[in-house]
Amino acid sequence: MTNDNVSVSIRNLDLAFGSIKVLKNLDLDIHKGEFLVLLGSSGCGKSTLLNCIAGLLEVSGGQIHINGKNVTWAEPSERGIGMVFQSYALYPQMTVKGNLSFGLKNARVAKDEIEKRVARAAEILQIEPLLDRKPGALSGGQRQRVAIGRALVRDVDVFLFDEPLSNLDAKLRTDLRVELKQLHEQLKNTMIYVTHDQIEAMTLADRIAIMKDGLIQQLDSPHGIYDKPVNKYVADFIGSPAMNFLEGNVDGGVFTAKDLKIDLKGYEFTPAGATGGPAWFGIRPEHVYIDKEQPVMFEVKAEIVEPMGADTLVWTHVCGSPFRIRLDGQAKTRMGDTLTIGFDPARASMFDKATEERL
Amino acid sequence: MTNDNVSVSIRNLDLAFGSIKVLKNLDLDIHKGEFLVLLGSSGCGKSTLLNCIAGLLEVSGGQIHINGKNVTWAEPSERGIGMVFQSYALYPQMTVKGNLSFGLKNARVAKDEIEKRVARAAEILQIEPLLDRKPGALSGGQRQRVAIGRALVRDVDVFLFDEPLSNLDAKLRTDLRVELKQLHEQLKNTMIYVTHDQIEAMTLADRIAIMKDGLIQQLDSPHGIYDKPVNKYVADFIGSPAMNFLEGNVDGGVFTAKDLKIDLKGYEFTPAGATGGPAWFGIRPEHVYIDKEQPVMFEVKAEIVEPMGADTLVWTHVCGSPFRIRLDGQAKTRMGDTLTIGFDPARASMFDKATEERL
Amino acid sequence: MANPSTLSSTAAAANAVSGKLEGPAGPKPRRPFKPSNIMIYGTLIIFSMYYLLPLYVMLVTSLKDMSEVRMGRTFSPPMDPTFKPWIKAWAEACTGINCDGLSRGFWNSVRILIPSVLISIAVASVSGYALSFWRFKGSEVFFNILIIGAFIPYQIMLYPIAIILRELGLFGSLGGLVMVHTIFGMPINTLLFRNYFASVPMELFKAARVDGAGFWQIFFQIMLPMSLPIFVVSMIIQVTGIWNDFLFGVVYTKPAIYPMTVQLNNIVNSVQGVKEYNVNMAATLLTGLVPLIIYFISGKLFVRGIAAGAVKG
Amino acid sequence: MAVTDHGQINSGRDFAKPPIRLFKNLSAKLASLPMIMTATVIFVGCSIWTIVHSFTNSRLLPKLNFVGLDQYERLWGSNRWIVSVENLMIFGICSLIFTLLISFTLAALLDRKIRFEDSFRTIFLYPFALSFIVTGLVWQWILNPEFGIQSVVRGLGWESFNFDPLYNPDIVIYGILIAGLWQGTGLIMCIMLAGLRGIDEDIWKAAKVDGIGTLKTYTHVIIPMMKPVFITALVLIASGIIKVYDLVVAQTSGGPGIASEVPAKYVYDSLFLRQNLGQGFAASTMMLCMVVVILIPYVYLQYGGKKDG
Amino acid sequence: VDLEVTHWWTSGGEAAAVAEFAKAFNEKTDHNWVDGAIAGGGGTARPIMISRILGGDPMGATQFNHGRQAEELVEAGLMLDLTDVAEAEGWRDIVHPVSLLDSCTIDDRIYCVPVNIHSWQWLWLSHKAFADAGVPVPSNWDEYAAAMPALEAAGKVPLAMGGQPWQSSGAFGVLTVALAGLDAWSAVSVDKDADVAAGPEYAKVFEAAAAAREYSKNTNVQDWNQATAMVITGDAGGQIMGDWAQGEFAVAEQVAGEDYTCLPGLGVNEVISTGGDAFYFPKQGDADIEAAQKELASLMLSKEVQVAFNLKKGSLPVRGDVDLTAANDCMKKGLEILASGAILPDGNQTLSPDTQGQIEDLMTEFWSSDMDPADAQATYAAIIADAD
Ligand SMILES: Nc1ncnc2c1ncn2[C@@H]1O[C@H](COP(=O)(O)OP(=O)(O)OP(=O)(O)O)[C@@H](O)[C@H]1O
Ligand SMILES: Nc1ncnc2c1ncn2[C@@H]1O[C@H](COP(=O)(O)OP(=O)(O)OP(=O)(O)O)[C@@H](O)[C@H]1O
Ligand SMILES: [Mg+2]
Ligand SMILES: [Mg+2]
Repeated sequence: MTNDNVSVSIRNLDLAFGSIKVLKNLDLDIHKGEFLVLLGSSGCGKSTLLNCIAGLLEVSGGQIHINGKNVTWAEPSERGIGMVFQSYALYPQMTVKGNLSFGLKNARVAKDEIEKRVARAAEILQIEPLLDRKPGALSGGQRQRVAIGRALVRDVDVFLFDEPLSNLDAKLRTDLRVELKQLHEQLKNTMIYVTHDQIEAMTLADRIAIMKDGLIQQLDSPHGIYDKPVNKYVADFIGSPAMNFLEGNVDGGVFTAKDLKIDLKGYEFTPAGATGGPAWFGIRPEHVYIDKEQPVMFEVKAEIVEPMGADTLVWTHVCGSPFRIRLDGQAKTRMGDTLTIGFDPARASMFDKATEERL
Repeated sequence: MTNDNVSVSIRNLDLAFGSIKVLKNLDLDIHKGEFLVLLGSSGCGKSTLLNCIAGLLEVSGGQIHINGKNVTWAEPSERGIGMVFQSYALYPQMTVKGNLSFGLKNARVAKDEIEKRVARAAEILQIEPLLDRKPGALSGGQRQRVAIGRALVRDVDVFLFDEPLSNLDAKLRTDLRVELKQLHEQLKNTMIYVTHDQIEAMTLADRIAIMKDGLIQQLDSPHGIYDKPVNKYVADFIGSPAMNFLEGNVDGGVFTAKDLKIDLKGYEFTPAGATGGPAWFGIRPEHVYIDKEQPVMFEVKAEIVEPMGADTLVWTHVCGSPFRIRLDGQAKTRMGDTLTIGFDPARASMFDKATEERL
Repeated sequence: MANPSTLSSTAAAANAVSGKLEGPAGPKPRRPFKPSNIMIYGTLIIFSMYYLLPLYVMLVTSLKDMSEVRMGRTFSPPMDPTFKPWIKAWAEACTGINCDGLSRGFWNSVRILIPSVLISIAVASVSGYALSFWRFKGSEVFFNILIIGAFIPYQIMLYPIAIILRELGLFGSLGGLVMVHTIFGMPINTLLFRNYFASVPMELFKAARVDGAGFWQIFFQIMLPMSLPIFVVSMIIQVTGIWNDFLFGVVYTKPAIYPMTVQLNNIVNSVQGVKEYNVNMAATLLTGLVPLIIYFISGKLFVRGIAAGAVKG
Repeated sequence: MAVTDHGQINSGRDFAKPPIRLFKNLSAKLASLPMIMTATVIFVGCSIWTIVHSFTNSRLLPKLNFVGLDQYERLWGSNRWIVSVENLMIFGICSLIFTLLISFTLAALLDRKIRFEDSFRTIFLYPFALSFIVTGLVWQWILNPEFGIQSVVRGLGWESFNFDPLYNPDIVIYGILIAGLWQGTGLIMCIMLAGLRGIDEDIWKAAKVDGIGTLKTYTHVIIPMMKPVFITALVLIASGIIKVYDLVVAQTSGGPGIASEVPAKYVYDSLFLRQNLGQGFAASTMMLCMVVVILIPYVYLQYGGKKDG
Repeated sequence: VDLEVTHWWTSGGEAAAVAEFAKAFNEKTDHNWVDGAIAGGGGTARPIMISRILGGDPMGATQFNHGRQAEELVEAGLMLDLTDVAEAEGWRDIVHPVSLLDSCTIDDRIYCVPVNIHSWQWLWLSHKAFADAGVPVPSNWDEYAAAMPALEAAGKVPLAMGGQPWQSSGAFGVLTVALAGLDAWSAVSVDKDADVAAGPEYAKVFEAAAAAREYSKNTNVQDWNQATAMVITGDAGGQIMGDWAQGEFAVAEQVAGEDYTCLPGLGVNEVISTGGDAFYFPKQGDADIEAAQKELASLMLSKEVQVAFNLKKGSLPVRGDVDLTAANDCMKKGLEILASGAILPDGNQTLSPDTQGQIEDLMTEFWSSDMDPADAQATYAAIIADAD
């Protein structure tokens, strides 16, 4: 087997705090130069996994390899990783320069080499004018950059990010997201990025690993996860506003929910998926249209209309379940209007009622 | 002037902390039953204004009227307001029921009346099963609801919300937003809502007041603010991703920026707006298309492509300024592609270079 | 009703929305002698008197001569202020056959104080740091024992510690005394430091680990520079405790290094004829001077440090 | 690519084996050594030593002549010990209540955005800088009926005024309390103040909007919220109470008679004056029991396994 | 050699007396006296001394009340054996009464140097107070007890009584010897006969003490010498206190017989108890120091030093062969009684510190409360029954 292309590889990783098992027999391979995002709701073990990779937590079982070396018991600084934290964790009493060079000094890198690397990182991150300030005198975005710089100077192969943007306001977040993406283009390092913000995950990732309760639910490209979620959890988790679900039965390519019948023509069942029995039918709000001819069409009443600038969100109920429809920002729908909505079952997702696996 | 329709009216309000003037001669009238959102970046004085209305801060000058009564010197509890805080400020050692009834007990409301009101609030907010729990045993969303309930039981005309959702995660935020909207539909109280999240503002507000440095920049409906921002600050502030700006000159209905000429046919100049001189040209990313015939069209190179599920964001540069284009989620654009983009100047916004006022 | 002239903006009147300002406007008129203010300041002043009275008594008594003291007017200011009692307390008061007052003990106290404070704080801060960031099996157990230890009356420990010091060969030396102060200062100070470091974000520690810093590097380069307030609290507590200590100073050392409090005890307890209250008071004030000065200098930091170290937990 | 391959990768060099546990974080363990030694050798070791010797008839020097529970029988048969324990209880309960009451009141007043806060705080705190010997001496002087408050008030014309707590066996313990409170409340006040400062501003606002009066907000909302602060304060006060010795010695030496004796003094006197180590150790073992009884709930509350690593 | 000497003699007369030792030691030998005075009495000083000895860093010499206090230290082998000096100088012949030396002797070896004789059995009366009250100065306890109401009526404190426990129990001891008689006293104190302690002789003593405590209520001082000061100034009629009070009268330049009167044995039983102070020399394991220690030991017993020291201290010398013409009336009275052999052993010699402590507890409680005399007597008897 060839490991040349694998940067970080995790085998049978177990981690427990006392009797609470947080990570359970987890396997994950991350390619060289890949931008992998760990996405999941709060408390699912994302940070824990990242800390294991960084060596900040002692694993209970399994192995971690970085660049082909087994580093399961190595010190964090020996693993060839850099890490950026949610709160940045800048050393408050050191200048930016001090922050950047601290790790290098610890590693006894030569003075001029340190100078060089700090200068380069500062240039890449455009923080040259800030080098002599202390973190207290920086804005959130600038702190963020310094934190990245601290990883950058260490010239490592793997960057770990633990929700680095979640403390920033929406605008700054958007900007820094783009910068991060550009940085990745430029550096081509392996990056492992933890977030619970799906927009971040979708925009940044080459691949996304969706975690729940210490298990990886799906590991796929953003498009793959968005279009073909492997189970109801993932489908529900990804997408904002969330996917609409209808409860019913599938039988012979037809989904029945109360008085609604949907012909599933065009829907690709998974090879393993059963084609009969109780099921969930899911369709994303943005795949529901009011102005186009569609394979499935019916009428609903607009209960709430939320204009969001670029889009308008309409809330209604279908077969007793809440149902969201995302319309263009210019749509002049008003509360109480009756709408004829339609969608294409080919873009829907079907899940088994019991296992919640994709059908 | 008839005040019958005015619920809260603020006259010449001044507020200073020592020598720092936070609110400057501010006027604002809020209609009965209106949902008014105060939107602005951090530190612009939103909470300060809200606290003035609530009577939690003593004004330095001006008046505040609630329901036609001058309450400038009234105690908070006498003003007929209810308030919901960002941190909820629930009394941690009292049960939910205790939290709801504490204020009433204190006002010596009769026992059975208290019971009735609490029951009603609990029903409206669907927190009946939680009444005997303490706040520590509630989730963020539930706490939020209890905090609203505390305002609700007081049977007041005006509700004040200070960023009530900003401590919650994205999903919960969306849900509670909808609930709040529904609550407003149901109660028809006047609501004043502070946020710095524009999505919240857009979806919830009847009118939005955009604040900057203690001054109201624009007070208008969400559509009005989104489509016709009165100045560049508002235009930039509202919309995510933000509006694209091009720097240039306007002259005789034509905008010129470097080698790009845009015929402003269809653009409605404001009556006061000059029609010549240096100016900004602003167009929203979602008003730029690649697949439709448009009045203005030219070619750009896709520099970064961010798939966000429902949409795809493409970053490029036009005339040296960064330029964002929002495409459909299905768009298969890749980095480096050359795109022909187009937009309608009628949907653009023009601002004077010097005053940044709308032209 | 007349509009208060405080309304500063005249441009406002021109504003279309505003109309005329009637009724209350601007800040509420202030009544400087609100009942609640009188209550607050009144209570504070009464308590201040309770707290200041002893200081006042000490001060005026120490400035009277013995004949005036004997007149018994404790609270009246000295008719004829004299510094004699201070001089006597500092340089002349006798203990046994030595008549050089407190001065002899002062430098001893300083010599005891400095190493004891430094070492006990150093040990406690390192322990608190280790407890917060480098836990190992049992570290909390030891810590809990330590906290319980804070309650044990010192007197119980006198004999066993004397034996331990003898075995270590430290009895009677400055080193032994420093060790005793370190031991007895450890519970409360370790608690303070532990709680303080617990409020330092774990991420900072993790970042330093990733940066390759070890135990001591993180301590000296990251944690130390950011713990000034808690060092101040710890220092104040230790300075107070060690400076005022009498028992250890006298039991575990010898006359050559007896601290000032021993002299104070001797002056106060050697009754020669009548008690020389004025000299006693002067001696008392002189002895308390060092901790008092430190208090007055660092009052604000103290509250901040307490907030950081004692309240959380 | 080996995405699903579970084969072992064995190219790792050094880090494949877990290191020996004992040597992990060796510096941390070494640095904790003083603490470990203090905890085990001094506190545990000496306590066990004390307890063991409390079952002997050691006199001046510790000897291992076991006499069973004799020392305890004599201890509880001794009037002085009973009085000491009673005094400790009175002093302890009063001191606890008054310290909390006064220090919280002062902290609350200082927290009401007043002027001269710094000066007031310093005034309340400075007695903490003084030793018990000093405290005892000054208060002995102030409470002395012939020179102190009593004579002053009588001098003002109120001839029947009686205030001689240190010379009246019935109330002497309160005389000591006055001095103890004077010295100790400042620190607790600081802790309370810090706790009050840590309370979310919004809680106050919420209470104001609810129309709850200041006093009621304190009693019903703020105080219940300050539980951890009160626990810290409680422990500090309790440890001070149990150890109260210097103050009694400095003020009354246990007198008049045995009216102001306290257990710590009983221990000290037994050990050093009476030269009856066994008796002293028995008394200190009883004190240790009291400590443990007080502390168990605290340790449980405060350190019952918290904080993530 | 620097020889550190610890003691708790810090009051005026005491300090002057110690200075005599120091002067003699510094002048007559090549050694140097390093003073280690610790104020606050034996209770403060003793633990310091003991723990230093235990801690392996002993002083060169240290004061103890001779008697049983240092017994165990000697048994533990921590004290220097002085037998060779004692034999060379014939201490057994010069020390008078010889019982003092017996207290220093354990297993026929001598471990301490007695330096003075202190006797508790004195009543000090203020002439001024009696003059003010218009009654003659009494000549024995009964007359004094009868005069107490008059003193009180004159605004005096009839009997001054300091608040420290040892004062209460000491005064009680004096009353016992005087009122219960010598036989009853020695049955209880020496033979530890609890029946006698519970018997009628002792009941009389408790009654008398109960009466006396009523007249001492308003003393309001702690220290013995403050109580003495009240006698000196005439604020109090009298005080039961040991001969060390003599020093205070001397410092105040009062003249016996003119300003004050002293009544040994309360004027009832003219006896003297022979307690006192002794010096012990902890083992140092250094020949030079041991030599110095022995020099100091012999110096302390030398004639001139005994005279100089005891004149200042107000106590009686431990040798009968010294010339004390400089002594005042009271001291001479004491010497006479001593010479006549009417002596008792001191409580320190007969009772262990533990038992004494228990008695102190009882007495201090008794003197300061309204404790019933019968109850107090019962408790007293129980303590005696338990004594070892
Ligand atoms: N030191 C610890 N002791 C016990 N349990 C812990 C500890 N640290 C984390 N956990 C538990 O492990 C689980 C995973 O925690 P983790 O921090 O990895 O979550 P996360 O996915 O990063 O969440 P978030 O998005 O909130 O950061 C949580 O349930 C948490 O309660
Ligand atoms: N007590 C105070 N003393 C002095 N300045 C204050 C005080 N409270 C607020 N300010 C200042 O007033 C300005 C407005 O504060 P305010 O809290 O109203 O902002 P905001 O719009 O609510 O911001 P955010 O979105 O962060 O809550 C800020 O610049 C702030 O620094
Ligand atoms: Mg996390
Ligand atoms: Mg705010």
